Amino acid sequence: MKKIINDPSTVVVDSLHGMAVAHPDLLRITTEPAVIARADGPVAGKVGVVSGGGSGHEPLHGGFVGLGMLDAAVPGAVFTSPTPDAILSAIQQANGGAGVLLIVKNYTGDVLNFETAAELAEAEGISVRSVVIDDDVAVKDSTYTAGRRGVGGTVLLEKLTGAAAQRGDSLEAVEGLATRVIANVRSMGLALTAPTVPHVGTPSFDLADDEIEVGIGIHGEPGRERLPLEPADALVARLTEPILTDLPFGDGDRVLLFTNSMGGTPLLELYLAHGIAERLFADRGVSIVRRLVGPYITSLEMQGISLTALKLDDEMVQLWDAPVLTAALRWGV
Amino acid sequence: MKKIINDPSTVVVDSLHGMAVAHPDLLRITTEPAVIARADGPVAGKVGVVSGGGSGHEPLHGGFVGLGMLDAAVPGAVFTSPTPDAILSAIQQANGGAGVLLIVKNYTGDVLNFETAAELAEAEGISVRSVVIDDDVAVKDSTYTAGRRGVGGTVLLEKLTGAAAQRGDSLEAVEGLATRVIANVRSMGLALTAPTVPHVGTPSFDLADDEIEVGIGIHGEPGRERLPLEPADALVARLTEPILTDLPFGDGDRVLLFTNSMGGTPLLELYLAHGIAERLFADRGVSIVRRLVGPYITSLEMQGISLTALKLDDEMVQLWDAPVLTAALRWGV
Amino acid sequence: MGCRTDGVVAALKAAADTVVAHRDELVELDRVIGDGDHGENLQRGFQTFVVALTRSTPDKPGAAVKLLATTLISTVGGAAGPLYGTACLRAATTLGDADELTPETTVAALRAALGGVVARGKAEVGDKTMVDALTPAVDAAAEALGSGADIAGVLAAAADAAEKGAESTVPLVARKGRASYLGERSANHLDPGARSTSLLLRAFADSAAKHRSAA
Amino acid sequence: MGCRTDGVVAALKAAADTVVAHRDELVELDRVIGDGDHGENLQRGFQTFVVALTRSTPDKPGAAVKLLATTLISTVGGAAGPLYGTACLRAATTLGDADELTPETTVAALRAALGGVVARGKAEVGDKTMVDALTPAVDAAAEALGSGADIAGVLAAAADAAEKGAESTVPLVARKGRASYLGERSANHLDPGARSTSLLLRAFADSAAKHRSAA
Ligand SMILES: Nc1ncnc2c1ncn2[C@@H]1O[C@H](COP(=O)(O)OP(=O)(O)O)[C@@H](O)[C@H]1O
Ligand SMILES: Nc1ncnc2c1ncn2[C@@H]1O[C@H](COP(=O)(O)OP(=O)(O)O)[C@@H](O)[C@H]1O
Ligand SMILES: [Mg+2]
Ligand SMILES: [Mg+2]
Ligand SMILES: [Mg+2]
Ligand SMILES: [Mg+2]
Repeated sequence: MKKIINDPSTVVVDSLHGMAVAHPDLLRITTEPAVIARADGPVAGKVGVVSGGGSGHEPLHGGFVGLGMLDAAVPGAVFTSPTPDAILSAIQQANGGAGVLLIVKNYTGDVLNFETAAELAEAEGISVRSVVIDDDVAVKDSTYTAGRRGVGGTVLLEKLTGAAAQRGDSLEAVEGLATRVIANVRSMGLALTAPTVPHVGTPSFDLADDEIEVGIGIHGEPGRERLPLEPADALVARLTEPILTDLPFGDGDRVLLFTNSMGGTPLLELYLAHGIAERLFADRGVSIVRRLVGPYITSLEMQGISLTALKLDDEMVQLWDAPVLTAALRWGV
Repeated sequence: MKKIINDPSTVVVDSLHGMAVAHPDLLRITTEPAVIARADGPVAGKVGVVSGGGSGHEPLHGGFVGLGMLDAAVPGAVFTSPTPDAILSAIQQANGGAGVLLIVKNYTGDVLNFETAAELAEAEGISVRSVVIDDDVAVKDSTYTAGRRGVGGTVLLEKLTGAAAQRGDSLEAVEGLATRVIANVRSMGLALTAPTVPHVGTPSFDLADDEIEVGIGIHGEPGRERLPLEPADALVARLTEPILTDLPFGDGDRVLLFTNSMGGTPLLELYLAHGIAERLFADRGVSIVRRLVGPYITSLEMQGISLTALKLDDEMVQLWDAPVLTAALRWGV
Repeated sequence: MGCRTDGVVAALKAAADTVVAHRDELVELDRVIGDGDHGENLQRGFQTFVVALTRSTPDKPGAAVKLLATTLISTVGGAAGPLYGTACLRAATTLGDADELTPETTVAALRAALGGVVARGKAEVGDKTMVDALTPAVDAAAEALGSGADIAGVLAAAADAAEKGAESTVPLVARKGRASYLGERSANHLDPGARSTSLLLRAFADSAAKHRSAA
Repeated sequence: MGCRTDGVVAALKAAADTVVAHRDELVELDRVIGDGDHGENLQRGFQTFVVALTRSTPDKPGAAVKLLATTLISTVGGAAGPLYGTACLRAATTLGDADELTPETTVAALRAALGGVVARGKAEVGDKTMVDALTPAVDAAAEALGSGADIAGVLAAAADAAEKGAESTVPLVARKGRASYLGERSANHLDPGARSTSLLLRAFADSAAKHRSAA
């Protein structure tokens, strides 16, 4: 395992220390428990927006803490959901008196730990609402299974709900928006290489030089299927097809297209893939009116990409364009 | 070779196409010759700032085109300096009548091609000044050699000169600032893995699982020496020491510290390394007053980091904080 | 013949030793069909528990199990943290503040633990989870109790059944947890949580057996 | 006995074939002590030149060499683009609009080419660059001319000397170009530019020899 770390068991705390000194004006970071909060939070009278999950997906979630997005983020151990006490602390630091929305990615661990934290917060008199995002079309959905994973759509959900909270929407309104976003966003990803979890030391899965994993998540899980490496046009089509047909997206839809690097895929390839994806969406009469291209929800150093498409309404467009000032995403301020 | 591309010989053009559709409001991109220019340029009466070089270092340089930074960037083939005709076209698209500053990284190819382009532009009556940045302390300097490479300092130089041009400084003034920045910036990098150039197909150098290359450049050149992998504290010290002693940086200096990912190193490790670097600088009485942390000057998918330190004066601090609106760097607007 | 607090604490410490000893095995099982953290997470939790025991000494069996519950909930994370945490919490509640454990309360505690896991995780037998190990363990424990077994006997029966139950997860296609994302590809692999459940019960049984022979 | 435009064009096309044939070798040499693009860059330039020849037909030897010069400058990039481009530009200038090449003008053109490379790159013999191949080539060509050699003879002498010159770069520590960044580690490797220079001169020589026997 080749990593710039001192000790796998302290990698998250050590990294949080570096993040804290890198963004002194923006963030207030504690390590016991591990919470990344807005330096100027909690904002009185504003709905707080909190998310979290295992570490290793940076900049998600901590890189999205700041004006117009998250009030606090809870980083767990690498690929491990944080514990209720840490989540509770984040809720407290985000609570400006107008209630707190929890954005939970649909993983058993995240769901259970946020559930417990929400109960504890409610017991303290903080009104909490939780939404669970499950936008990964690679996973067949069913009431008998754990359901779909929360992946790229999480980034867009955090931006839009954060903007709604920032402009003063009520907890119910922000929750309503979140539900609408979740209903209209779909994602899928593929991997060229596997990530190596520090405390494991070996790649999460083994791929030959000419193989890829299609339908991967963000925790080094293998994908739904293993296929031979193909030219970019074919690879991107393997992601756009399932996304387009799932919602479905079609003629006249206005869409935000998010082309994401899983961490190790360079911008040169990412822009190339984005260009292909826009063409494939246009072929279906879908008009891309907003874009996001970059490494925003990653899986350590894994090489690969994911595509996320959100069917926009006017309010979502407004909220997307609204000011945001975080370590990883900023505009309008 | 595992890459999301269609054809090594068209990778740059294909990627430029994707970048163009991703940033329609920000950029105007041509491919014959390949130039990335400000959508709203040239800005009449403003000094134009132009840079360029081989592709594969994204977001450098195209990601820095926009308000407050570059007016145009010239992407060559992967790791290959662009040709004079493309550079000339960029100069023309950046010329608002107040002259154009060329920022050239110190590589024989870049120097020679920009030299020729400058002559051609002057012949057209455009006043052009060129500065050559050579901030890599890994290379021993000497008048008999090609000298030091231009690396991380280039990003800071483009931001500061771009801000100076944006506020209306004259060509002489912007050139003077550039010279001051170049005199006060130093960098060094190390690699955990080698990049693979698309048209080569095999890694630029071969490293064992427990080896690293220290003193690498951004073109997959091997470094000055090959060493065993060490804990992060030791790795970062291998970069800070040569930087601190070279300028030298010392007690009371106010410094901008830029911790850069070479492409494949995830943010989790990058923040961890940044935290260590700040501590090591503080140990020498150097106070870090500005920071930049992220993948801003990369070498395709190479895993590794580079550190860049710039000794700041008040004007540089002002120019660093000035508004910038580009694909890769934005604040204040 | 019952089991006082010291015996219960000894059993929980034995469980901690087992988790540490099998940390890598559990990580590897989870790497293949999950995200490779099960062994790491449980080790973090049980090691913290052992440290907690040096700070506070539970005076009742229920208190000892409750201390484990709260420690697991606040340190393990992931799916296993809340699941094992809730299991222990429910078990502790059934034990109340009784001074000693009996074969009856042991079975009741195991049943409550299973109830807690199902309440939180909504998994059924056959979903390829720890439930596939814990469910047969509870049934076997009850049966052993019916035929007059003591605590060690009850736990031995539970451990034997849990091991078979864990093995039974190998051919299954996961319907719950991370492995479910693999669909068909999750088959032919042992579920890490089912494996850790059988390891824990075996540690309890062995400790109780030692305790008995010692008594 | 001179060489008219068709002969010169034939020689330049032969050079293009050589570059394509040795593209991978030059890439590999450059991968080890540079950035692995020398063969790719030269191939791009010479292939574009061959295409350019289908569009415009130079009427003089100098015009043919000038077309190659401008094509290399505008398509090769890197260090080799400007260096070979300037070399050809200077050579073309010395050839002026003469209708045919002579042994004398051939040597003058080679000397001008070397002058161009040195003027742009400031490299001296021993810096581990194409200059280490081109310098002895020019001297050998002049010597051959002195002893009455024809164009083919002059170029053969240049090619032989260039090959020895290229070989001489192997032990050298680079002082110019990308390889200089490696310091001591640049030793024991053949310089790609010196290699391409010797390949080009060999192609010219062989083409001229064919031309002679044909004449
Ligand atoms: N819904 C559920 N019900 C019961 N057990 C579950 C459920 N989901 C997961 N598990 C158990 O948890 C184990 C994984 O635990 P762990 O790896 O620590 O958490 P995570 O999956 O969040 O990384 C699985 O092997 C399975 O036995
Ligand atoms: N200053 C110089 N003078 C003469 N030749 C040089 C000089 N710098 C580099 N070269 C030649 O150029 C070759 C490299 O060309 P190429 O790989 O195409 O350009 P780059 O180094 O920009 O990638 C070297 O092998 C060397 O022979
Ligand atoms: Mg986990
Ligand atoms: Mg090059
Ligand atoms: Mg796991
Ligand atoms: Mg080269």
